[in-house]
Amino acid sequence: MVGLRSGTRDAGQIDQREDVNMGLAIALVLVLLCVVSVIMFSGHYWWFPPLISTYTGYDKQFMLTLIIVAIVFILAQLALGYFVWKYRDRAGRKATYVEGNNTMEVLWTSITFVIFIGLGILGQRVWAQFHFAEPPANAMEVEVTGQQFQWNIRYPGADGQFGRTEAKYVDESALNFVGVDPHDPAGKDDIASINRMVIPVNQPVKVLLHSKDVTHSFFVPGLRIKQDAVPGMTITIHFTATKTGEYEIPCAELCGLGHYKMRGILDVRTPVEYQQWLKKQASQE
Amino acid sequence: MGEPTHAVHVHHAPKGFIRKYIFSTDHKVIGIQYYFLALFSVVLGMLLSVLFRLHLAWPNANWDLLGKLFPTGMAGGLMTPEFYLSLVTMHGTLMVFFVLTTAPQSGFGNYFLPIQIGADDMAFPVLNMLSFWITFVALVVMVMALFATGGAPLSGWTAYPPLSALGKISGPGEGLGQTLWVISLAIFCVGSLLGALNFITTTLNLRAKGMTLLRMPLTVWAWFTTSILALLAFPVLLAGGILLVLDRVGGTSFFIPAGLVVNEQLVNHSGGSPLLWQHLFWFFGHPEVYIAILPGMGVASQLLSTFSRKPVFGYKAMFSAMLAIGFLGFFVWGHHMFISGMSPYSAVAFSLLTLAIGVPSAIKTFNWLGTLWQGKIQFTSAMLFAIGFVSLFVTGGVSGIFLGQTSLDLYLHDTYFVVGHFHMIMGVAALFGIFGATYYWFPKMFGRMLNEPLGKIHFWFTFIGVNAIFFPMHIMGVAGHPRRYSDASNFNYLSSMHPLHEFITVAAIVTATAQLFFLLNFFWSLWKGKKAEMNPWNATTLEWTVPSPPPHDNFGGKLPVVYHGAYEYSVPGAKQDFIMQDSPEKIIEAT
Amino acid sequence: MSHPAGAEHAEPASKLFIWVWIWLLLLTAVEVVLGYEQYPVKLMLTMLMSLSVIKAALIMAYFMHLRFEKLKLVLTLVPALVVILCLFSIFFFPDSLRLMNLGWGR
Amino acid sequence: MSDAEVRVEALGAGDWGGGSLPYAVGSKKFGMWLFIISDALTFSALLIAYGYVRLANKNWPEPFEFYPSLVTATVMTLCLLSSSLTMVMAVAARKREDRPATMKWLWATIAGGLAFLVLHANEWLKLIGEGMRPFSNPWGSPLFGASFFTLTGLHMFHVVTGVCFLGVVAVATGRGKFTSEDVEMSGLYWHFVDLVWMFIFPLVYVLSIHHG
Repeated sequence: MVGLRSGTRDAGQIDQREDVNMGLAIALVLVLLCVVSVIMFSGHYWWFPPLISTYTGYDKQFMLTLIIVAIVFILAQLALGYFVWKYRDRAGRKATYVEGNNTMEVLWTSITFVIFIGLGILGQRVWAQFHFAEPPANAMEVEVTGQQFQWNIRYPGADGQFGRTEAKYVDESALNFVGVDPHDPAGKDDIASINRMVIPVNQPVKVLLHSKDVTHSFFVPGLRIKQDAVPGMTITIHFTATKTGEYEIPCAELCGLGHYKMRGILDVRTPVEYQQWLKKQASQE
Repeated sequence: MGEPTHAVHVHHAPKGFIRKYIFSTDHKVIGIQYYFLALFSVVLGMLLSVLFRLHLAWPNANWDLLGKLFPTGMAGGLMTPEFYLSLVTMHGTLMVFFVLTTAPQSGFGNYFLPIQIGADDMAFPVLNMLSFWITFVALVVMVMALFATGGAPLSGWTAYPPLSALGKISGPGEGLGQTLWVISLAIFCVGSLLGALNFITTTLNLRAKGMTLLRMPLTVWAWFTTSILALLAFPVLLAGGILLVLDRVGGTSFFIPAGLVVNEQLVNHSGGSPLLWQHLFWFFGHPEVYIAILPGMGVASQLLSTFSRKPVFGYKAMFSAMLAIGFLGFFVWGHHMFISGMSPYSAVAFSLLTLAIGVPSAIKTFNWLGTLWQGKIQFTSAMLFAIGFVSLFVTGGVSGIFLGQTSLDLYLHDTYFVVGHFHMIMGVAALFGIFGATYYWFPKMFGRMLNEPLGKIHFWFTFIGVNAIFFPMHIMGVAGHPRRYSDASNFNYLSSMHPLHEFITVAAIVTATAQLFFLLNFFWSLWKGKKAEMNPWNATTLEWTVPSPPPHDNFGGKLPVVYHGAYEYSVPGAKQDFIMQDSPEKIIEAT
Repeated sequence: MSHPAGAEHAEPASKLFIWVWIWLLLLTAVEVVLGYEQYPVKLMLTMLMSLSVIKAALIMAYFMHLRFEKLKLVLTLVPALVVILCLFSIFFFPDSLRLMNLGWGR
Repeated sequence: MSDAEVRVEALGAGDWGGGSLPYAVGSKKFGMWLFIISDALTFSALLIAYGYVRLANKNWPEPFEFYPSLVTATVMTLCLLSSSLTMVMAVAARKREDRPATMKWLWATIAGGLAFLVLHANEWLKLIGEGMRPFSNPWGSPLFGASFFTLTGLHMFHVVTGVCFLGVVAVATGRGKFTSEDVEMSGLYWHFVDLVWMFIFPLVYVLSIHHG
């Protein structure tokens, strides 16, 4: 019975030369994979847009993770390539009967645990800065409302108070996109802007984020922040832009067919320019 | 169900074509049925992806032929954004549910789990047949969604409400198509959980004598763990699906909050929460990722051991890691929701748990390397795919270290970095598991060998191809390219990435074309391949002790008795370099 | 598969089941009384859920026979359910409250 | 051969060694338990969803009066609990190979299930008559009606399935078919339906009683 089952093919039947080449080919391709990865990630041919916010910890955490991950990645791929090449089937080669090694298991389990969890804990710093820290007291408030497929920006105006909003007051033909209550005096001086969010540089900004139809996501790559705008909720985020200029605000959560063209502009200006813009807007209202 | 007692299984091979090949209760036929269902879905899913890749690389090119094929979606040869999103949605759904969930688990699992544990069939053969046909109905409904009037659904495979719940007013594709999509998923859930309970019962109750848990092949451990995940995860998606269907057709508002104005229409819903769906969906969705990849891990372990002629390095660590991944897999769903508006405190917990789940994954990688170490590696096509699996698993795994961190996810979430990550790991790594399993088990399933040179050509094209497709996506993610954009030309900062889009598309077309080598090999070998012996790979597990293909009751009426672990290769002092699991040969204890 | 030796247990008497039934009815009666009296919601919820868990445990242990099965069957089935329920409670409800606090236009 | 048997005992002794039922429970019963676990999760998810939306909505109504709503629900609970008791009796009778008694108890169980269904359907009609719909109700958050109909509807679906299942078992038992494990399996399902109600009753009914 046993004899019947054993196959007729043994190691000698495999073309030896082919095996040398195959092991070598895999090893070379894996080396190539590592080289290309290193070049792509260190050459910065395509990379983060320049940082324009006070969340500087993001880039540090990313680089730290990148270096650790790169080491793990390269070691693992090279080890794979090396083993495949070194231990290929050759004449006279015998596999060693090894069932495992408990010391090794404990060692690599604890090392990976420490590295992964360590990174995870370090990574919470930026998160805490973004989510747990209160916005500074001098932060200016801006309301951002996502809609298919535009960003509605609203400033509280001179009185510093947003007018009440309600869905039934939404009237797009009258440019009342967010439904400001016409009877609320606080809303009279509100300044609305579509797809252009003008803010002064180095000024903490508190954004009240929500959506009037489906879920959108407020993403400013240069600021290193992203937050979903969820219908039915007002989520508060805060940031400080440190460089003037115009930066794009893509929508990062699938919101329908126009998702790809839902484009806002974060327009960071000097305080003087910002005040001028504000005045101009107020006079137009 | 006629007999007064079911105490003794008596297997008569069914007569007649329909009972034998269509409504068969034989687990082997059902396994093959699942495999072909997955094969159909993967070809369809791949074609859809090639279509949308074409659009991404050359958004303004005129594809007249395609315009004739899809008169609405590509009117005049130009792809509309809604058609693009429909393609993305259907590609994701088909691949995740009807390929990655069905092929490795329901397909190979059905065929080989009973044989590998020495059983003559599943515990519930009729239920098994039912599971397949329920899944089949789900696929039919899903394909109907693709061709539904008003367009195929376009809210992504995650179908976040309110977009997916509001109905027609939220845009094209959100009418009948989306409803069919949800119904198909609910049906799929039922089929999957029935299949899962069958697998679990079979593994626990029907093992042959001597097949202790610690002698089960790692493939069996993988299918078993996957089944537990499926049993506990699919019911939650089912609940979510029921609520979403009700929101769409029953007018309820589980996922729709008050005061929405969509396309200038005031929505008459109130009180619901979009986050509730995300919780329910991802509570299922994260275990689902492991449902896709765990069988691949099992197959990789099996192949690496067989073709290194060495026992699996750290067998106990291997199945413990699998169980740990399965267990922890239920604790990490929130990492899909870091920026969703979920409580940021929950996010911290989810983040640390997510990084913890990286540990058993790393253990598995180290043990695979340990299996190769000092082996005698034979480069069969199956082995090449297993080696490719390990490489892709590493590549896809390490990017998870970025995404698992709350802070780094702040930027990387919903960019191409995520797309690259999950395609590497649960997409192509799992697919490599399926390919490896196909090259390995094809002789057993169909009695003929696959052509090796063709298999190797297939491997090289596919391995280099998928790296070329998905590696650049990580770079695009770092550069901030959001996913699900049908056209990036509206944004200045994205325009520099266009060459990458073109490169990826070319790579995708080449890789997709190379799959013809596989299909050709598969169907040619089915009829013309070299006849397979009982044990062509000199492997040890029980499926290699029976003829290729196995008879109707697997073991010819007499169940095997098992004496050895699953991976006794190159045992010092043994007659051959492998000892079959049911061989009474004694092992001289190697110390 | 034939039943291995030792799988047949001594059948508990019908009297035991009737007692369990009576207990279940009594616990239901307590719930009804709670419904009549109306205490603060949190207290109500705690008491009602405790009663329900006891009732569920009685049904599972006696009617569903789990008390008379091997312990490891219980250990296989129940913890999974309990763990998942805990997970739901820990991670779902904070967002529910968040929704209430961050609600738009309130 | 006997030598091999001895070695198997030595190598794979115990419940997990293969060739045995590790839980001393047949496959059908074990499979039903697994089904119950997964079905319990579906209900859990729905109940948690109910709790979630209820917590998030300040205008959640509590429209039920102690009489008749809670009293009706209590009678329904009584029906289900009693049918569980008769089901236990049926299983016990089948184990004693007493087929006539098994059938008697099974029909009693079915009667209990039908009584529950009739009362429940009556209550649904009454609520619909009062203007409650899945999408709106006269009292407050529309999700009250939505979650009420979803939860009780799915439960009712389970009861209907259970009644049909038990009907099949009863008829088959009468014809001398089905093993004692089949009866026990149907019993597990029936008790589970009862068990789910033990959570729906307090969460949906008792907590929705109008404050005086």
